[in-house]
Amino acid sequence: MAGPLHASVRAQMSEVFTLDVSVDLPPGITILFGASGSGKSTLLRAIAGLARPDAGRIAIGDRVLFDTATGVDLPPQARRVGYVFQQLALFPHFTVRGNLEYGVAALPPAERTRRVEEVARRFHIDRLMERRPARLSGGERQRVALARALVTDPDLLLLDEPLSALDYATQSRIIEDLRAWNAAHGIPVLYVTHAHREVFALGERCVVLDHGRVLAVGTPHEVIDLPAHETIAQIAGFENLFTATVTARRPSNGVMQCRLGESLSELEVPLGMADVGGSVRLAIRAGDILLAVEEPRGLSARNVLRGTLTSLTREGPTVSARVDAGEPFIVHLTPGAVEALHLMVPMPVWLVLKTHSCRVVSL
Amino acid sequence: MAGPLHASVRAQMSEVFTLDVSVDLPPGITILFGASGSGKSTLLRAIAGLARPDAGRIAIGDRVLFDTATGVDLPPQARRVGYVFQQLALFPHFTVRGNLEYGVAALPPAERTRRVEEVARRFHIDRLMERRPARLSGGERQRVALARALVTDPDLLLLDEPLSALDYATQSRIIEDLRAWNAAHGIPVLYVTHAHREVFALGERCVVLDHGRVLAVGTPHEVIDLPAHETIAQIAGFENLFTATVTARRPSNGVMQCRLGESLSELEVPLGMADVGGSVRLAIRAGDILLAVEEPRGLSARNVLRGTLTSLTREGPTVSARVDAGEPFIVHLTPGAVEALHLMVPMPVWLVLKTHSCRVVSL
Amino acid sequence: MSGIDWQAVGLSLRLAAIVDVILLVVGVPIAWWLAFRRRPWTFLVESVVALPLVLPPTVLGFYVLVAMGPRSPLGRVWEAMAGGPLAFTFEALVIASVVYSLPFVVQPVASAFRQIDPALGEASSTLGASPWRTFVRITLPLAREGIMAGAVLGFAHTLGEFGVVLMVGGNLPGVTRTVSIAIYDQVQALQVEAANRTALLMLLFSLAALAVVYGPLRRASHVTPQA
Amino acid sequence: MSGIDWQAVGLSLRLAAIVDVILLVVGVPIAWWLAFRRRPWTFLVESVVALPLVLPPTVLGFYVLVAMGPRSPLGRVWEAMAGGPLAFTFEALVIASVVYSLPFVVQPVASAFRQIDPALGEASSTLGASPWRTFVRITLPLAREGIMAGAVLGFAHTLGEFGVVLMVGGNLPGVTRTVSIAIYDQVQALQVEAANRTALLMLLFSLAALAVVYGPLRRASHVTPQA
Amino acid sequence: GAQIAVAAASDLQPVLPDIATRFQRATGQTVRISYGSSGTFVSQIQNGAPFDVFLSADDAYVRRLVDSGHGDPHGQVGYATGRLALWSRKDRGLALASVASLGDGRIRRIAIANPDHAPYGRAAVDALERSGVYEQVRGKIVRGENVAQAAQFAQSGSADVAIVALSLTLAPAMAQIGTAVELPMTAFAPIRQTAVVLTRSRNQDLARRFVGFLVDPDIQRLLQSSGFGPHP
Ligand SMILES: Nc1ncnc2c1ncn2[C@@H]1O[C@H](COP(=O)(O)OP(=O)(O)OP(=O)(O)O)[C@@H](O)[C@H]1O
Ligand SMILES: Nc1ncnc2c1ncn2[C@@H]1O[C@H](COP(=O)(O)OP(=O)(O)OP(=O)(O)O)[C@@H](O)[C@H]1O
Ligand SMILES: [Mg+2]
Ligand SMILES: [Mg+2]
Repeated sequence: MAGPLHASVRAQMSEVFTLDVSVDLPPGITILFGASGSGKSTLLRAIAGLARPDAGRIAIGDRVLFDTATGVDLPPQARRVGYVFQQLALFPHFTVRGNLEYGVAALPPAERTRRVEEVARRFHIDRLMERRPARLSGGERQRVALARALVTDPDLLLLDEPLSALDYATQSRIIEDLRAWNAAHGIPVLYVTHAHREVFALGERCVVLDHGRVLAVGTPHEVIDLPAHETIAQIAGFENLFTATVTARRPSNGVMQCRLGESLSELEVPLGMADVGGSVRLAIRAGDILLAVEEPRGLSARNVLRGTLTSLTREGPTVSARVDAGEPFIVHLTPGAVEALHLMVPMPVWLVLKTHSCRVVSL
Repeated sequence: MAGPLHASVRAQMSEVFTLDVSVDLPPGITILFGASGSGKSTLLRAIAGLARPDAGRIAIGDRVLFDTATGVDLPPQARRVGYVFQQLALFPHFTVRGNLEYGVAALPPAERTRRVEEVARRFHIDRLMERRPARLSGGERQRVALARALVTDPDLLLLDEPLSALDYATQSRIIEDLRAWNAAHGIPVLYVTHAHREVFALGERCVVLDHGRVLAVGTPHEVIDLPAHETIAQIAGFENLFTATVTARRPSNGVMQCRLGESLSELEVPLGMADVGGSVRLAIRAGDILLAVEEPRGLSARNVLRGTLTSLTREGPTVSARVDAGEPFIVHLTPGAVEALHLMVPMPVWLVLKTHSCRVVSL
Repeated sequence: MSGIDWQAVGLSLRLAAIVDVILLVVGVPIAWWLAFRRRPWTFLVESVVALPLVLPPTVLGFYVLVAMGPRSPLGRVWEAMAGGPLAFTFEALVIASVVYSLPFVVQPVASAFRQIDPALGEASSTLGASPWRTFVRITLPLAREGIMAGAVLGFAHTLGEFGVVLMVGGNLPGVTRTVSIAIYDQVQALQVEAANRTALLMLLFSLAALAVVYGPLRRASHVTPQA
Repeated sequence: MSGIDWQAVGLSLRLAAIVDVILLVVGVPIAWWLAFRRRPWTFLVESVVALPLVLPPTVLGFYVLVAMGPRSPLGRVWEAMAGGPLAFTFEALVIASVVYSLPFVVQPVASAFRQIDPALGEASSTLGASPWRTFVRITLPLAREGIMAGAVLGFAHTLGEFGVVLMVGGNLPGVTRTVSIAIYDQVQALQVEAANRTALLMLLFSLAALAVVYGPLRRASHVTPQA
Repeated sequence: GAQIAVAAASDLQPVLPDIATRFQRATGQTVRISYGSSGTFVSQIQNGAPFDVFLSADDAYVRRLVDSGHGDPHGQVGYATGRLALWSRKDRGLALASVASLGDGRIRRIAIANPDHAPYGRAAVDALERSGVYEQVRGKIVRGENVAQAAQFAQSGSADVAIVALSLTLAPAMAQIGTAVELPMTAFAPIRQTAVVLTRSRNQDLARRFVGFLVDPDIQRLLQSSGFGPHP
């Protein structure tokens, strides 16, 4: 049953925002990623049948849900789509149990009770079954909304930031559960999140939206680690973004040489489309840069930049170092490294970057 | 003006949940941390005057907001407390502008407009000023709620997961803004979050709740890196938790020796309260463990365990390795390290742990 | 208590109960349509529903009487089917009272429907519920306050109604003579004492009925503030 | 149009407008109290407000008349202050109509108040708003649908009211003779044509009034579903 | 100039405006008329209604007012007597001769005014009793609030026959579509339509003149041509 999701929709939401998206999702979890206001929830609403696109086609396998060409437009209740709303939309007049049972009312009572109790146990809301939503905490509500959607056994699952209000440990448990659920059910899941952790822990595939359009599709690594567009770099948290000028191309080695901004620093980076003399944007993760207190020798790494350490800030398990190497760099270190290297501000340091840690972003 | 917050409250919410908390917060951002349902929102409601505690005292500086001893109970509107609700509670019948202006209606019109436009620009909602909340995205709503509370210039700020629906880049910008705002205003801010990132980026102080009680108070590092109680270790994401038996104590060196579980592996850890033969729990972050493919020699680190690499999973920018060293260990590596060390499953590896990377958790 | 027309009391309570049920059955769907299926001309329907309010009851009664009379299509159809004229029967009272009290149910219920968060209906439909099930399980219970208000207004108004009932019913003891007509007659005949007694009885009945609806037994509202 | 008592039409519209304003001014606070300040005995207040509904209008009118008459305390105080009797004045009509139509405003408004998410009032108070400001700027606008329903019911009901008005007002041309009494008189005099014309006029007036309230110009509700 | 307020029984609606006009022409004073049921007026007058004259449908109500001190015992005038008629729609095809013919099986509904408080209703019951058919037709009777409503019951076709004031049946709306048969004045206790000057009137003189005007021969002729009997 079920099958992959195809959705191509165009919907004008306001004068300034139009959703214009086409995606094909095989069974499995697909992360929907994008800045606030990029159209993620709107896409989910269109797929669920809650917003009518101006044009397009939506199908699960060969079951057509919506098609302007043939005039098909199934109502939401006929689409067999599970949806966890960003604002949850729990039924305030039902208990938790009532909310969970709502979508499985057609099952025989014994089976219904079994399924409901199972999902409640799994999401640790079994103690709360007789409470009304108004008397739950934020995270408890979110778990109830998730359980309510999962218990119905849909053909497609739409999850709009379903773990945002949960603590680390609870998230971890639920992520495990969702992974297992996904393996067992094999339906397409479209999962909106801003958290990198969820992207990598859950996503087999990733769709990035920007201003209502698909910016990129691929595995989380392809899409987020290898940004094809600066927006993704920003969304995905590449701390270092520079403009550089191509000074030489060596297609045989698959690399090119660039000069960083107005500085004299040169970097070897993966070959891009730009010609010599052209401009490119480079994105580098702060965690991909090594820092040395003595000039490194005999290293395989091709890029070594000299600079000055200007600040050290501890941010949780990592220390963020700012280094002025012509351009300002951010480098992430472990507290242990800071200690071992006896880092002090200011002091001269060397930055070590592997060629493939430098991502060439199209402008 | 303003001054530190003192709050000691006792409130029975249901037969199974009682909040019983006493905290003193100096000006600056204090992170309120705790599992889902631990009482964070309830504490905020009590401080804001929206839930009446059964007993207690709440004061900002020498301004008493609530005191069962003297019968003081200021209504919420007299408390000068800014509150961003977990469920936002935007006014649906006002535009964004109307929502922002609501709390500053008493100001002269020109000043009011200036303040509102400034905060709107800062939170990137200036394009949305004439929209109703029903027509905003989830993240846009959250920014409006935050702006609405900040614009009023309160004596105390209560933020209940104010950034949970925002993408990384927007979060970063707002965190910067909040830091600047905090520096300029110098009032106590109580900030609920589940995200480690926000804890470390914002918090000068951290209060951990568990089942309605204060579990720990201190800097984020004290509280989260040096867990005094296993619950914090779990909340804070210590991936490795073991039971160990104390085999020797060397108080002069400030360390003791432990045997891990049923294995033969011994570890040197910071001195704890347990006696020889007693049990302790050890918490170790996956990111604090080094992995070597040859037996390390001449290292300052005291703990080297031999084991077998059993799995490698990429989770975003880090690779999670599982190593069986008598007990199952989780180790976080960079992808670069995986490549450089030519890691393969299975292969023999050595784990390197600094003494002070092992945290002794009280049972 | 002497002077009380117990037959009329029973008749009134029966009439009000039956009418109230019909009012809900008829009025709630109209309210739903008004709230959720707005067209530019919907206000016309809204206005037509409200019209009975604007006419003096006796005059409305006169029009209803003519509409039920043997020369009207309705009257003829009824006579052919029921074997007797419609006017001056209990059924005629029921019909006239429903027409007269309809706006008191439609208005509060429609406004309660409009106040419901549409996301809840959407959630219901994504959980596979038909529009009917959504209506019965989500929309109706969430509009409970408005429906209760409408039911109370409809019931009380039918109990107190008199102009329409008199005109259409003809004051037949045991058939169409309701308490309100009985009290009216007593006041007209200047039997104030008897009228007082009957009125007091009605008040007590109504207090009892309202106590059940609004009483201390009332369940807590689901939107009760926390703590 | 001949046969139409324009004086009565004007009087009715004036009466209905004044009464509706007073109904809102009096009824909305009562509704607020009923919705947000529940005590175990609140249902008693609720019931007392609803009681005028249960009595036949003429009988209610009779009681109001006695309460206003020269032998009652109210009547005496009024006479001492105003220099003339209260009954049979326009003011008497206003008072009687307010009493009679109050439940039609209180019930829908109270139920609308109860449907409001309490978090919004809480948010308002943490933003420094006094209970009064919260009421005016948050509670009232969010109960708009219920208040509109109450205002429409109150206005229309006062226009159509007749039993109370006749009893308390005495059908004095230009003072207390409203359209509904005029229509009633025409029907009594068997001048059905004239009654029809006057009734039609009332319907048109009411349609116009309702068109303004419910019409196509109506602002979109703030809870309109997305897209 | 001065004016008087007259509270009048509803059955006077067809003629009273004419009488008022003539009174104005004769005296130059305006008359404002309120119609209603006599029972209502008694309650209102006892509670201070600002009327100068009360034209009652029968003398019992006037007596009540006089007894309670609201009516001037010296200002009473019987201005007419009520006449009763059987009325039915022509299209019913009933040939009605007298009250006795109401036993006819084709007659299912007989409309009368409420005998509890309407004088014409009391008279109708009296007529039925005297002719001995009351028990037979009792179950067919529907009662209107007043005679006009009883007439409407028959006019609309919902009742087959109405026993109402003759004056009503002369109104065009009824005369055109139905036939009226007057009952002999001896068939029921007389309905003494009585006027009274009210003691709280500030215009006693004018009120007295108005009451006197009602027995003016011209007015009496007018009343009789409108279906009322001569005052006793
Ligand atoms: N009902 C509406 N009418 C008009 N514009 C809307 C409506 N709902 C959302 N928008 C706009 O459409 C755009 C996309 O909104 P959407 O809710 O899909 O964003 P999103 O990607 O889910 O963002 P977030 O992560 O903040 O929830 C935003 O610019 C928003 O302001
Ligand atoms: N109105 C209420 N009545 C009874 N119990 C409540 C009520 N609101 C919350 N609770 C319970 O009180 C406990 C604390 O709730 P609270 O909302 O303070 O949690 P929290 O720490 O904010 O959690 P989260 O992170 O999930 O928002 C929970 O167990 C919750 O179920
Ligand atoms: Mg969204
Ligand atoms: Mg919370």
